Amino acid sequence: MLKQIEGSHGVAEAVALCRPEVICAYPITPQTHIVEDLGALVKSGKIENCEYINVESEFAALSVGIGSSAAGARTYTATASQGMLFMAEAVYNASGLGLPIVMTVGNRSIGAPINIWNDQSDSMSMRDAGWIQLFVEDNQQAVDMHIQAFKIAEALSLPVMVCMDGFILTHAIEGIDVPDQKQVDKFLPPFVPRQVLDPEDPVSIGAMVGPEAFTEVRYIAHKKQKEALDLIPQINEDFKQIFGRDSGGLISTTNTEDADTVVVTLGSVIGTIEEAIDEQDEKIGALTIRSFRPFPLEQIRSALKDAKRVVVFEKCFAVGIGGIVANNVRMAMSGTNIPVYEVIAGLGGRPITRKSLHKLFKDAVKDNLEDVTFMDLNKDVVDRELEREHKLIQAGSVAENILRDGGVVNAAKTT
Amino acid sequence: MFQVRIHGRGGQGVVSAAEILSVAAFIEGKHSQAVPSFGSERMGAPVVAFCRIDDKPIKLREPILEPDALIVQDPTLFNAIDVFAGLSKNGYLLINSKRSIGELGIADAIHLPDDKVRLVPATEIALKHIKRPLPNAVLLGALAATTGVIKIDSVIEAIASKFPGKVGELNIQAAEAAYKLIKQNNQEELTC
Amino acid sequence: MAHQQVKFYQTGTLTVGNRLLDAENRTVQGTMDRSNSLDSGHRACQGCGEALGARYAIDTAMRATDNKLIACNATGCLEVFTTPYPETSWTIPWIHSLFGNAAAIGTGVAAAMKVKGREDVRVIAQGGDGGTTDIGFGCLSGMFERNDDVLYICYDNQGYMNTGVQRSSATPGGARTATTMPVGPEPGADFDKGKNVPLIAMAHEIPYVATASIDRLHDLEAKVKKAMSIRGARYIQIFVPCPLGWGSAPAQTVNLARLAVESGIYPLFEGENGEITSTTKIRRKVPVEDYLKPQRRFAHVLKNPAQLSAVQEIADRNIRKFGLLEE
Amino acid sequence: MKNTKPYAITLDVGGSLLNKTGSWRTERPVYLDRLPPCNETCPAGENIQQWLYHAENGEYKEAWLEIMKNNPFPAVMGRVCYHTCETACNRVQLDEPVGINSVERFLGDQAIINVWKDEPGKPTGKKIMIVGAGMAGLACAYHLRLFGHEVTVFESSSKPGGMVRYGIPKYRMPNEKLNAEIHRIQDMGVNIELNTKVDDIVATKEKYGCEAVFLSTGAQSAKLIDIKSDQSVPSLSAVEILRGIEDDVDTGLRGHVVVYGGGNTSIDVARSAKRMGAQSVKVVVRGSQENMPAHYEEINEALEEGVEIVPLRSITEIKKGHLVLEKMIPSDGDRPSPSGEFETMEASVIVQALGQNVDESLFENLSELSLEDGVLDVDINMMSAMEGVFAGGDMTPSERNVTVAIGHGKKAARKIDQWLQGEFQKDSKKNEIVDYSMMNTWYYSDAPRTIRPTLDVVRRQTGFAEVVGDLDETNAAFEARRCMSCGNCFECDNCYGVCPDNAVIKLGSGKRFEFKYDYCKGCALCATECPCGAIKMEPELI
Repeated sequence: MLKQIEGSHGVAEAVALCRPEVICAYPITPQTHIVEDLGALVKSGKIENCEYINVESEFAALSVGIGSSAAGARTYTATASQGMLFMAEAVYNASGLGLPIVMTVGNRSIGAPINIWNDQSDSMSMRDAGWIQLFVEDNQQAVDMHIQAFKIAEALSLPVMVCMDGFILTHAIEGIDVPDQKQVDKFLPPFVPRQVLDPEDPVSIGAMVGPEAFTEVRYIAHKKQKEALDLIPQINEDFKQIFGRDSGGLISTTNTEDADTVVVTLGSVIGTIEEAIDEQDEKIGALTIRSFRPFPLEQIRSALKDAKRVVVFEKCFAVGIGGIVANNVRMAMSGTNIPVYEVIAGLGGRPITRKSLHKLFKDAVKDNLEDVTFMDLNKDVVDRELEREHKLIQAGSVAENILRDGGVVNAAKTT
Repeated sequence: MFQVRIHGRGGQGVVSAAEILSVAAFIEGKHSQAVPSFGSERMGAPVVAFCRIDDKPIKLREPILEPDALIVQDPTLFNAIDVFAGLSKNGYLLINSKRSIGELGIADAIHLPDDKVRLVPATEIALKHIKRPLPNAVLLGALAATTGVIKIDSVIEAIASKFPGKVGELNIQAAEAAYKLIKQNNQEELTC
Repeated sequence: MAHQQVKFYQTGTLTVGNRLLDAENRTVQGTMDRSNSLDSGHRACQGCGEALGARYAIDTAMRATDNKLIACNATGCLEVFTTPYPETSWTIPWIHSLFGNAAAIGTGVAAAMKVKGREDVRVIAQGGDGGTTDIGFGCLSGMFERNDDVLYICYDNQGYMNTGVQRSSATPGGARTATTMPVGPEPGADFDKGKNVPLIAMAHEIPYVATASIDRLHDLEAKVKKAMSIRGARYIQIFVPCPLGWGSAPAQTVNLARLAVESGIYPLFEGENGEITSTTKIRRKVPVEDYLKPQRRFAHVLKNPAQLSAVQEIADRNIRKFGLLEE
Repeated sequence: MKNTKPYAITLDVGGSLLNKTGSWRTERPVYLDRLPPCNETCPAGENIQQWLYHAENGEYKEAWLEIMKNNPFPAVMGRVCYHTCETACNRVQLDEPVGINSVERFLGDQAIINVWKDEPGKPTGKKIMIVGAGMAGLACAYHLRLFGHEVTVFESSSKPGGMVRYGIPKYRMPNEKLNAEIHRIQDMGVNIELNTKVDDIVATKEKYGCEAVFLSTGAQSAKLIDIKSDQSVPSLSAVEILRGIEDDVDTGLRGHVVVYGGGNTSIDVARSAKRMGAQSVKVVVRGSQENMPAHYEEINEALEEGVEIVPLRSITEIKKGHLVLEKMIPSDGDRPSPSGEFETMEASVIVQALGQNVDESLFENLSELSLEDGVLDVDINMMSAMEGVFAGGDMTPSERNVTVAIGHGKKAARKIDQWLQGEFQKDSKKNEIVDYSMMNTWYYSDAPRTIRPTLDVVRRQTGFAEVVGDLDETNAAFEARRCMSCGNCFECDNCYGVCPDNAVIKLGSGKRFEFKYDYCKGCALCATECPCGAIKMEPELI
């Protein structure tokens, strides 16, 4: 049924359709609306047979989820940003134990400086934690991907993160076709755990594994993620059969076949990028990575093989080296001579505008980009601040200096 | 695509206004997208919300930089921020005020045809009907009357879905009152 | 405590078994068909108090729940010595996740049992004092305040033993640990620091809180049994001497627990809904020196009159506060 | 369910049993039975710990049968034994000794009330004669019957029982109890020939076709000293007096009675005199009151009853209805010395209670046998210098009391049985005695407050049943339960419980425990926490 609703609400409805048995809720912007809505759905009885638990931290949220999943319950939680870091230990643990928890990440930056706005640093901080990471482009996909996520998680006995841009998607109100319960039930059978805490058949879960078997455990985890590269498209096909939409899979492409320049990105920014591409005449295509973990090396390489250049456009970066997604894409492109440019944009919620994109495209098609480009970087401020740092031993907080430079701090102090 | 930017303060229902507007468009079978300007808004702080309306799916995710219509729920904002930024030369401007453009001291900032600028005593209307100073629904009624981008019936239906019951009814009354007032003013302008 | 009136006072209800007690008043540990939840072959040190305390508690809970029990373990000695791949010494369904989240894991398992309609299956979360009073405290407090149907058992050996004997918030004043060495003018752990988690647990007004000691098995079993008869969040802290960390002879483990109780150093009590409802009386009061002497971690305290009297004051205060002596 | 569990992280139960932690051990615990001090000290060789174990549980007949293995006179011993076991009892160091004697009396009385019986052994066809139906003789007869031998006891008196009947007043030893226990022995087929004095052992033995002889005639001749006397005060012997009391003849104990001597017999006479209405009763002893050989409990009772002790006095003369006493000076040595100071004491009758001698007439015809230092010497097998002739009781060198006599009777019976089979067996080596320090006595709890006072009274006055009354069934069990079972496993389950490695197997009621050495790490918690000291640690052989 088509509804004009907030993305968070759509996700809550999708999760509800998956008949979750345990939901752990802890507020953190910008995912909070999801668990708020789920709380209302459980309390009103619209989700039956479900334990909704207001926990005391993200660490507890995922920990409770680990417990409930290990005890055989279909388990859901959501987090973002600092919350993701606070639960980091449990994130690794959930995947290590092979527990099919589904978690929404309302993507947001990580402080300090504290910043509540969107980028994808939080999901990226956990990219190597052994979870399957699926990024969605819009709220319809967000809804659909959650339904697929449970199926993928339970098929592989691995946890799945559904990553959606904070605010941009979580708070956007737009038309979403919310599936009906019958369809979802047909697609998603009840959870049959691979291992379960059961007095009838006792097991010890979470043994200490020494050097003699640890490598093997890790290798098996890697192989399982590789298997997911076959399974994720397969489940997306199943989904298409029932729901008539392509919402998942490993990647999606726009005009990559005859493009000279292909922009590779993750998440909702693809919408603005496509608009910008449509508004100009160069042969530019786009590729969106939907499954970041496992990383579809083959599929990306194959989609980009005819491009003259690749521009990886990402809302995160690894301080001290550069783009995170770009690094992965480069691995996919290794052995080819196709240059891969990195563009870092949208950090801490900075708007990504068509105007800036047009400038970027112009530079890109002329191969006039640096290896790492920070879009819309206020170069003057940075230069001044760096210069000051060089001069002073103690320059104070970088963040404060930049704000002072922009007049914000002074303005605040004078008013 | 028609883009509306709504300015106000936290607690004035700015985000709800964008949502109601998007729902109204949805009711008419259009594609629409409402997004709050994202922040940790507190009561009283300046707030912005956006709404896009189109006949085709909306992919654009950037903030509304060049609005086709600008709703200012609180004229005191003129002192705080540049609310008129990017307003298209043919754009609409709705301001919640009993005063005139001149009295508000913003005449220099506005380069719009007169028929695209409407000053609406929205708070007064809201107090009359809703008994609370919530100008958002009132201004949506005025927007329907001023721009025609959305039908008043759709706005009413959207308000009813957002606020079922008494609150919705009162807001609907207020929106209708504003709609009528603007229509009446338009008539007067045409006749004079 | 609903002990049977001592009928067989050759050993009364103090030894593990007692052939003259009614069947229902005998200990689980004395029965031939106890579950041995923590079975032979584990890698705990010789004379490990925690291994003993864990079997005491879990076997009791197993009996009380007709073997329908799931245990969630914090990281720590108990976890490491029981489940090194490929061997587990647990005979019950058991999960280890992390150091600081045992209580939350318990919450999750209990929630799963509830939705599965298996509320007959009961949940225990357990950890050492580090995993409970320090790193696991947030999750523990959360479990308490939500009144989740979990019994949390803290095996209190007063320090981080798994990592090589460092100070925890349960380490007593004066004690030598690797991070509170007996050097300088105030050797060992500082006095007037640390926290009393049983009392903090009671401040949550959860239905049941108790302290127990491995030297008083009947008391310990009665408390675990009582805890299992109640729904909601429950907390039992069991005193488990650690030969390695305390520098005591393995054979002294139970005796040290006894001396801690008899000196008043470790008060045994029960609290229900925020109120203390019973205390276990001292049988044969001893000065704290008797308790300190067999432990190398307190060797310097015995030579330091100020510290020694500080320890005695703590014991005396406990005796007054909890009414540990028979009237 | 097919095995879908993740590799290495999730484990099926039972795996740790593959890890044999027994290899960590440098010392191993071993179960053993140590000898409790009560058993060790009991002259009758009773297994006190064992019969208390049965009594604890109310298994009184089993307890009684356990006593009967060593002593056929629990009702007698429960009254007249001076219970060295209680002095030795380890519980002294915890609170007060277990009232073993009172429990024994209770069990003995229960046996009489319920007419419990002991069956004789399979007949061997061998005959043994016993001379003297005192405790030693009757005990020997009883044990020989258990072996299946035929026994005839010859007794010169008209009633059996020896000094217990004739030397101990009724208030301490009621006849019906003694008679009952003797009848029980007779019922087992022991033939007692009363009023039959044996003059010729060899002839009697041949006449009756006996293969062995046990002599137990006791020491019944009063030791009398000559005191210069004007005959104004009659002088009697304690043996005569006590026998007279038993036979209900007038003993003439009236007026101011003075008993001379500090032993148990002296006190018996003094207390009897008090009961018979004497105006005053004084016990004159040469030594100090503290060094009196009489049992302290008896002295105390006597003092309570109004008997006066006059220590450090020697009677030198009887003159004009008075005694002349010389004051004695105490010395570090055995004997006090005369002071040369004199005083007088009024007396209606003087009773000499200065000890008894063995009647020598029995050996007149036997050149092999003679008394040395007034007693008949026997070897470690209780056999005299004459092959096949054994002896025991007061007539042989040892402490003279009833319990010793019963012990002699038992031992002699065993030795006679062995001798009849052709060879003496060595006595089995005694186990190590369990010391208090080997035990963990914290576990022994106090008696409930409600029961403690009753027990205390009974315990303190034990041996005087007819003065204060018996334990009843409840208290007897309670008193028995105070036994700490020193050195002997009583299945308290402590070892089974306190093992952190589950390395103790409980074998079930009565079967005790075993160690699983595959897993025992040798921490010694079991040995430390064993209340009774029945586990010891032994170094592993390297």
